[in-house]
Amino acid sequence: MFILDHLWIIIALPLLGAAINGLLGKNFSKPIVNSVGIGSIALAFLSYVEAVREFSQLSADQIPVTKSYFTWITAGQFKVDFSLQVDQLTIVMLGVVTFVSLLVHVYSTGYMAHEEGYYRFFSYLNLFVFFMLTLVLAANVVLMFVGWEGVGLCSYLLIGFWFLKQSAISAGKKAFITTRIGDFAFTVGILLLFWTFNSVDFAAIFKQAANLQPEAFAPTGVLTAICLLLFSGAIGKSAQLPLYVWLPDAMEGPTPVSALIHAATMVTAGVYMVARMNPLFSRAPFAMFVVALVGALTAFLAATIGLVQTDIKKVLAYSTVSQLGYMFLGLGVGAYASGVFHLMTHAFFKGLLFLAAGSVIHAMGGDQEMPHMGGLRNKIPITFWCMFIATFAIAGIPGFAGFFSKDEILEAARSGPNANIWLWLLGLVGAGLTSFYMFRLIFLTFFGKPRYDEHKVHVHESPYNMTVPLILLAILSTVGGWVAAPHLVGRTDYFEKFLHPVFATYAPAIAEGAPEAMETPGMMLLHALTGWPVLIALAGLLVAWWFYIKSPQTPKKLAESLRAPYTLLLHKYYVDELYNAAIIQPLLWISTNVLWHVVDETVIDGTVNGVARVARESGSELREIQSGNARSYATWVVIGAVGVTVLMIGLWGMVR
Amino acid sequence: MDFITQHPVLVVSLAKIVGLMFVLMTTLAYLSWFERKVIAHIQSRWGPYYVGAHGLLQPLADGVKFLFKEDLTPPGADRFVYILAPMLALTLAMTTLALIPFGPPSVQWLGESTLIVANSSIGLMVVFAITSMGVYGIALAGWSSNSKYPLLGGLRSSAQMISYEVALTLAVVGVVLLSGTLNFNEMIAHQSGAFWHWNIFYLGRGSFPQIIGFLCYFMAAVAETNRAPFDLPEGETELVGGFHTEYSSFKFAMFFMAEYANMITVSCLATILFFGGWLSPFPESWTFMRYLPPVGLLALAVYLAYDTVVLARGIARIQLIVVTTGALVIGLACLHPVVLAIIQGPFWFLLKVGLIMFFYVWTRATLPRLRYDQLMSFGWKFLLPVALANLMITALVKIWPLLVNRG
Amino acid sequence: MSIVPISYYLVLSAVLFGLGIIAFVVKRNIITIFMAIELMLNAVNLAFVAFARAHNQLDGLVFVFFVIVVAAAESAVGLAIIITVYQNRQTLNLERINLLKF
Amino acid sequence: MTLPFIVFFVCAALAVLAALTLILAREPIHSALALVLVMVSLAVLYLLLGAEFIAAVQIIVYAGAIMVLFVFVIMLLNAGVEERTDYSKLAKYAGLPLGIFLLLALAYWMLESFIGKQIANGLGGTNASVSTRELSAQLFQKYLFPFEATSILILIAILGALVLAKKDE
Repeated sequence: MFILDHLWIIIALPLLGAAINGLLGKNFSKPIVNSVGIGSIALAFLSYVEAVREFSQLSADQIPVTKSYFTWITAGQFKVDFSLQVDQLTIVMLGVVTFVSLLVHVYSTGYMAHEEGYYRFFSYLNLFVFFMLTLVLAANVVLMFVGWEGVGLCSYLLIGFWFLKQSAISAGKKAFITTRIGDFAFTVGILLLFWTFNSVDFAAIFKQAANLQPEAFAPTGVLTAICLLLFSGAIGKSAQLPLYVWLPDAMEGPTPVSALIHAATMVTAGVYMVARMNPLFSRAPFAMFVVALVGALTAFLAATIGLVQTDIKKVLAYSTVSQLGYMFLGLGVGAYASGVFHLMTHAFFKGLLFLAAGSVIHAMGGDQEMPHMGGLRNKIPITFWCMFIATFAIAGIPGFAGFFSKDEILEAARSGPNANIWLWLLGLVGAGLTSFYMFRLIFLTFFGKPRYDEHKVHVHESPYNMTVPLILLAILSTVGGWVAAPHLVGRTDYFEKFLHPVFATYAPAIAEGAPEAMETPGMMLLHALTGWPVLIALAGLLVAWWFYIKSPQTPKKLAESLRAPYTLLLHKYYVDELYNAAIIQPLLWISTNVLWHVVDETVIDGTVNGVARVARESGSELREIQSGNARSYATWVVIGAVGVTVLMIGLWGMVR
Repeated sequence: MDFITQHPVLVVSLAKIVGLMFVLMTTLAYLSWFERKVIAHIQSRWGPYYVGAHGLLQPLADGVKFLFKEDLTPPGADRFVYILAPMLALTLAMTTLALIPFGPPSVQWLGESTLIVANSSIGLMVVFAITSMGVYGIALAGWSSNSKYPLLGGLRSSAQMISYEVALTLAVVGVVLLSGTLNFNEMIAHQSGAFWHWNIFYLGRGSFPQIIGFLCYFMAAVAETNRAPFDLPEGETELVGGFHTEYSSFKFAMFFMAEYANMITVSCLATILFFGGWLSPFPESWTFMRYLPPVGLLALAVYLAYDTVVLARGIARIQLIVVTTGALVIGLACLHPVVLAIIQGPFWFLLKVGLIMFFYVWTRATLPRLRYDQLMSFGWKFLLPVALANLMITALVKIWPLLVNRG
Repeated sequence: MSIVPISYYLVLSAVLFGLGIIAFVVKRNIITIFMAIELMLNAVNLAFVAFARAHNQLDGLVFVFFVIVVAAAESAVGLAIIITVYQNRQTLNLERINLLKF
Repeated sequence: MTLPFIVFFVCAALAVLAALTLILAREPIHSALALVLVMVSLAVLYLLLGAEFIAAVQIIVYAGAIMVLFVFVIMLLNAGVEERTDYSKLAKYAGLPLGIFLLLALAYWMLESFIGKQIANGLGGTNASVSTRELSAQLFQKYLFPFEATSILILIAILGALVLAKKDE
């Protein structure tokens, strides 16, 4: 039980790496930086493996393992320990984080090889991993919030990694500020949590929540409020409507960053949080519905925007947003396990997609525009095949990871405990769109004739330290979903079984409606394989093939004929412009004309200067007393003594 | 009248004070004779010889001379202080003697012990208090005469007295530790026994011979009384006579008497602290020693008689006859048991004091004067540390039994 | 033999203290002002001894002891300072030593 | 009218007169002498109060050391007659009246104070004088730490005086 007793090791390793690289790395040669950066993460991964081994030996009642190391804050009854916990959910998240980040680190050694501030990049990455692990391992909300903010910080730093590029800087700021809006709500949620439950420890909160019947909260609706606030934090962090706008811009950062932070781990923090808080959400049906709705809408709209993007990374970004939407949809309809499952698979194939895209960009010498590509399939076969597999996975073609998870989610949306047919429809259409724009991406990039200048751009396959991670991830994207295979034949899949304690322990008792008309496994398998999701995915594939292989001029004609919606999509529904007009400008105006010129200059400065002036003038009057003549001082002393004596004798009557 | 009867102590004290004053005055007068004689003989001279036999009337002549000298005050002198200074000096010097026990407290009259004026429970402290005031006489004298040399002399002497007072006190503290009291009579009682019980010699359990203490005390005392070799304040060669340069006639005499009185005081103190005060040096068992005083006096009378018959001529012979008969009468009177009992203490006490006075004169006659910086460095860098060390050792020895018993 | 009431001593100490204050304010010579301070200390000492006597406790006397010792130290330093001041300014008049002003 | 009263009143009168002389005298030396007189008479009062040791210490340290130091400094600096400057208007007009008021107020207070009355009714009745032995016991047992602290203070004071007074080469 070494690792489980000393969970802090897992956190400490990346922090150590970050410290070493960040403080001393300037003079290190690349190999040293690599060994430090990758080494720390590799060790963290190993200790994770060890943790899994130890975890597997635990009996059910020993879970979750909670270790409190020291008291961090104490104020009245508000007491926060630095305590970490491990349960099944944590195990899953830990695996995703440590593994993907390890691969990304390896990948970065190739991708960032020629960049300035190499050591800086790696120390940032390690720092990010540290905060992400803190977020995942935290046993109370406050510590979780620390990780939450920390990953935000690291994402800001990494988006603005090329801080000489104006766009990068502003993108970083945008990400930070947009997220902050959600974080504010999240903070309020935490305070409300403490105010309600008098504790910030998950265990305590859940126990109380489980004991209190939902009716107890119903009149005040405080539980719903808490959930909505927390979910607002999730909206900011995992880029849901209406706060998704920062994610596409975040693509200004280096591609590995996009892969790790903005696809695999950080953006899924919201999902993790909601899953972690499931005992509360399960008791707030309205909040659940909101989650599901937001998820479904995001999934759909982001997909639509993705249709027309030409920047390869932008497409992936929007697809990420929509996939996150799916996850929330899953959570919202009560299929927590499915949501988390999709989180995992998505981490694999979306990470793979980004890395592959990075490899493509690498090959193209930094060009990200799909219209300039084409026909790369033979030039960079490994990248091509990996990306192809990933596309199959995300599109939900049977047999690949994405298929299982997405299918489960849609299944739950259709026939789950709190299913909603409209949400299911949205999700379904979104799935079709997904497969369409993904294959569009593939066809535009790898098929057809090269549209770039052969002489200028020398396309070349990436080095091994970039391709090996791709291959590993490709394998996972293929087989990663099979743990859920039994679901197809109506059994509970292994993944769900594994996660079951987390979501069942405090789950509210719901009268299980008798499952209608059990079918034979064979029939179910058939249904699953010929179900709506599969069909619509294939449809999307076909349409994409028709548009971009068979008759490439069709899209233009379509765009001509449907100009209005096309431009609408092209400009992402003018959301940025809307926000700019509706929020940013008024805010600027207020802060300039009211806060700055009125409040700051007149009120605050006025007060301060006034105080100073009063002090100065009174001082220039009073200094006359400082005559430098000690006899006067003596007289003052005597005056004081007389005063005291008069007080004591006359007023306080101490004589008698 | 009833007030007097209420406080008999007043009457007795008054009587004692008057007696002491009379004795003291004559003693002071004859101390000068004594000193001059001793020094003269050390320097193989005759000294005062012609005014009366052996110059015995010399002090009288000096006194007359002092009285009839012109008493002048330097211009611009602060008159009040100028007059105050010598009075202060003499008064303080003589006051200390009120604390000195000349004999055992057993000798009493009207229920008050006779041979001591004021038997204070903290006699030693009082003596030091008064002597410490003695500085003013000299300092003020030097300041008030509004003249360069006296001022320097005054400054020097006050500095010197302050510095040496420290060593003096520290040297004495050892004895205080041993006897565990500040009262003179108790101190003396603590040394009772033969002479090896005196503090200077006694080496017993929890006791440390104060020989070092005595030496420190003696040197400090010499300096304290501004005597040679520490007589910087009146160093004629550089200061034209020091703080009393501007003084003439009887004020000058007062300063001299004050000096002698101080000498007597410190000698008495030394006797009490180190030499067992009025105790006889012999064990109690030697009762025949009680007859030593009369025998000594009679021997003196015999010598004087021989002197009268053989040597003296004219006035001196008459004078000698008076003295001889006086000695004879006193000696015979001492044979009376009552007087014999009374005389024991004072006899030994005065004998010891006289011896120490002789030491005083001896040092003056033999040792050269120090330089001022030598004086200071000697006082601060040698005398003080030695006295401190002596104190430490004494304290350690005293508490040694306790430490040992504690284990 | 009757006892002098303690209040007499207290009154005397009060009077002496007041005189000390007056001297402190009225005199110009630094040394004299210093003496005024000593006078006040003495007055306080008298009160201490009187109280100690009143309550038959020795603490008052011990305090007087400490006061005297501290006064010794204080006067040593103070006079040294006065000497330095005199060497620098050639005056003992407190009113002529007024460099430290606005 | 018994002896203690006589002694008390004589000494009190002496002390007050001497204090007045301290104020009125223009020669610093005279002030110093007056202060010495005050101290001596106070010492006698201590004796009257039965504090023999304190009386002795008062004379030895105060009259014998501190005041000698004062006189010494006065002689050294040859401080002349005090010049009656009045730069400080405040002290000139307010100083004396306030001082007198304070004096009277304090005296009245002491006279009327509860404690004063209580003791006047013969609370501190005993006439025995405090034995030096008890005092030293108090000093070296109950007040040992303050005693040591004071000794260190004195050491520091000596050093300070040396540093201040020595001619800086």
